[in-house]
Amino acid sequence: MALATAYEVHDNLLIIRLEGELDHHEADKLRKEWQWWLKEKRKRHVLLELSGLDFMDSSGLGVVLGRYKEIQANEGMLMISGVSSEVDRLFELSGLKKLLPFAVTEEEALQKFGVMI
Amino acid sequence: MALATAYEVHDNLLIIRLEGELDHHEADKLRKEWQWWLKEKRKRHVLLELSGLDFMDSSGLGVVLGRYKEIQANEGMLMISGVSSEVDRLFELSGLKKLLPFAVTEEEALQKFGVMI
Amino acid sequence: MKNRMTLTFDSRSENESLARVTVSGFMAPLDPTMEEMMDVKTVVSEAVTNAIIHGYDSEDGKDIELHCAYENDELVIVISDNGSGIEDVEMAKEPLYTSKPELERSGMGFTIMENFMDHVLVTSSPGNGTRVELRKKMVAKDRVCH
Amino acid sequence: MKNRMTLTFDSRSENESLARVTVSGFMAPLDPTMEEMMDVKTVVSEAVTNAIIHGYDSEDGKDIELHCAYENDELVIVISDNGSGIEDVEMAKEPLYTSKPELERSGMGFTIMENFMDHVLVTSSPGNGTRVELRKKMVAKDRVCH
Ligand SMILES: Nc1ncnc2c1ncn2[C@@H]1O[C@H](COP(=O)(O)OP(=O)(O)O)[C@@H](O)[C@H]1O
Ligand SMILES: Nc1ncnc2c1ncn2[C@@H]1O[C@H](COP(=O)(O)OP(=O)(O)O)[C@@H](O)[C@H]1O
Repeated sequence: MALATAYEVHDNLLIIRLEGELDHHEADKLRKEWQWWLKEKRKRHVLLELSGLDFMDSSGLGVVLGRYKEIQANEGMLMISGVSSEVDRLFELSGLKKLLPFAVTEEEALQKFGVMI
Repeated sequence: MALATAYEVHDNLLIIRLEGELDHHEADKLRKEWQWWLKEKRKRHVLLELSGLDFMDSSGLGVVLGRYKEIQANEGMLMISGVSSEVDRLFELSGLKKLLPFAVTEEEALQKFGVMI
Repeated sequence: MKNRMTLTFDSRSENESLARVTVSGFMAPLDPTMEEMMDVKTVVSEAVTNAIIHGYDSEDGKDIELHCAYENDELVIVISDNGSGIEDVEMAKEPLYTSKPELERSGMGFTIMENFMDHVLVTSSPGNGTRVELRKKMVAKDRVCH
Repeated sequence: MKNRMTLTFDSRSENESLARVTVSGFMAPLDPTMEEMMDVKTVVSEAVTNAIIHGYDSEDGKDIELHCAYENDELVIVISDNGSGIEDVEMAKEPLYTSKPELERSGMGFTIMENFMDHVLVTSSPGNGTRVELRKKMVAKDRVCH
């Protein structure tokens, strides 16, 4: 199963929804698209919505960490929502759990963004 | 994915519903169960409901043909419903399409049974 | 587009579904139609079942090999065993012919392979195992009407 | 319950999902929990990705081998390549260590393997390829409380 990506914008906020499997094979495409939205479209904040993600491995962690640094450098915020228990363990192990804000649902994330940005 | 089997009786009629994949590995179990219902429970007619079947190969044809002969010998009737286009091609190729009555849905099959038996 | 794989597995009936799942995973990048996917799963199931039942007489612990490759839109699949082999391949291919009616075999395996694939090549002789080569050109979805 | 298989495939990133699908199909008869299934898919994905990226420097056309076996409730998986090998396995296993930060590797592959499996044995030396052996006891569902 491949990775399906959907991008939606609200002012300064980019919402990225992932469905399917995020591995090394799919990571390149995601990185390029994501960078294009950040740079060309000048979106500062990002909500990464993962409730449709069925699989992720450390290649996914690499993409998220890479974008986190870029967003940070641009004084933006990266939030993640809809994380399954399996994917949560990966964020936990990698330490990303402490670096980033997480929300259970997309609604909760948007509320938090409303308050924070 | 394995095969799930469900058996339901109406007087003389046995309804068998299959879900999942019917291959050589699963065929033995199905044959034994089916024979038990025919012999021990003395069911004469059978409706084989296949709308939940995702895969079948020639091992499935073998089981159906084997039971068809037993049911025939006992003056019963075997009808098949809910056949996907893929499974239909197998019945066609094997000639079973000409030997047996088929129905599109279980309802249609039960109506036909009501008239015929 | 080019890829290849070989799966070697034990002659157990559990591995019939393993072979199907593996070939589905392998051909996924070709973006096959549902029908192409089912056709290929079916013929792989037939040839692997034959290796188990006929080649090895349902004995486990023996090797079966499933080799798959594609180059552009042509898929090649080779299923081989080191089992008993076939004396008369032409007779074996006859629709409804089976050497094991007592196991309720339908004798339709080779007929299905020949109907679902573009080419079927069976190489076998008694004592030397059996090799079934299956080929199919995938209909590229955006080139259906040339 | 006993079974074994070996999948040999080309060092292409498409085959990362092939390896996951194949191992899922292979372990299905063990009736694993969802978590066990995901753990195993994840570690296989890590080791296969490493063989492609690090072992073969993302060059395709090279062989990767995925061997799986189980006996009763113990699953053994061995992923091997004939690539560059690892000079210092202990350092490679350190969380967050990666030799390819330019590819946005997270350096978490070995850490994930060690966390998700019961045993991880890495055998490697420069020029001799890498062999990663992973073992996990499946929790039999009806024996959870002994
Ligand atoms: N791998 C094999 N090894 C030995 N004999 C085989 C093999 N495959 C097929 N055969 C022979 O060819 C016959 C026809 O095969 P097939 O058309 O698949 O029908 P079936 O499996 O239902 O018997 C078998 O009955 C068997 O005698
Ligand atoms: N199959 C392999 N061949 C060569 N080197 C490897 C292999 N697997 C791992 N390594 C080395 O071990 C390091 C750590 O691996 P890992 O923990 O999976 O992190 P990452 O893949 O993110 O770099 C890699 O950066 C690489 O230097």
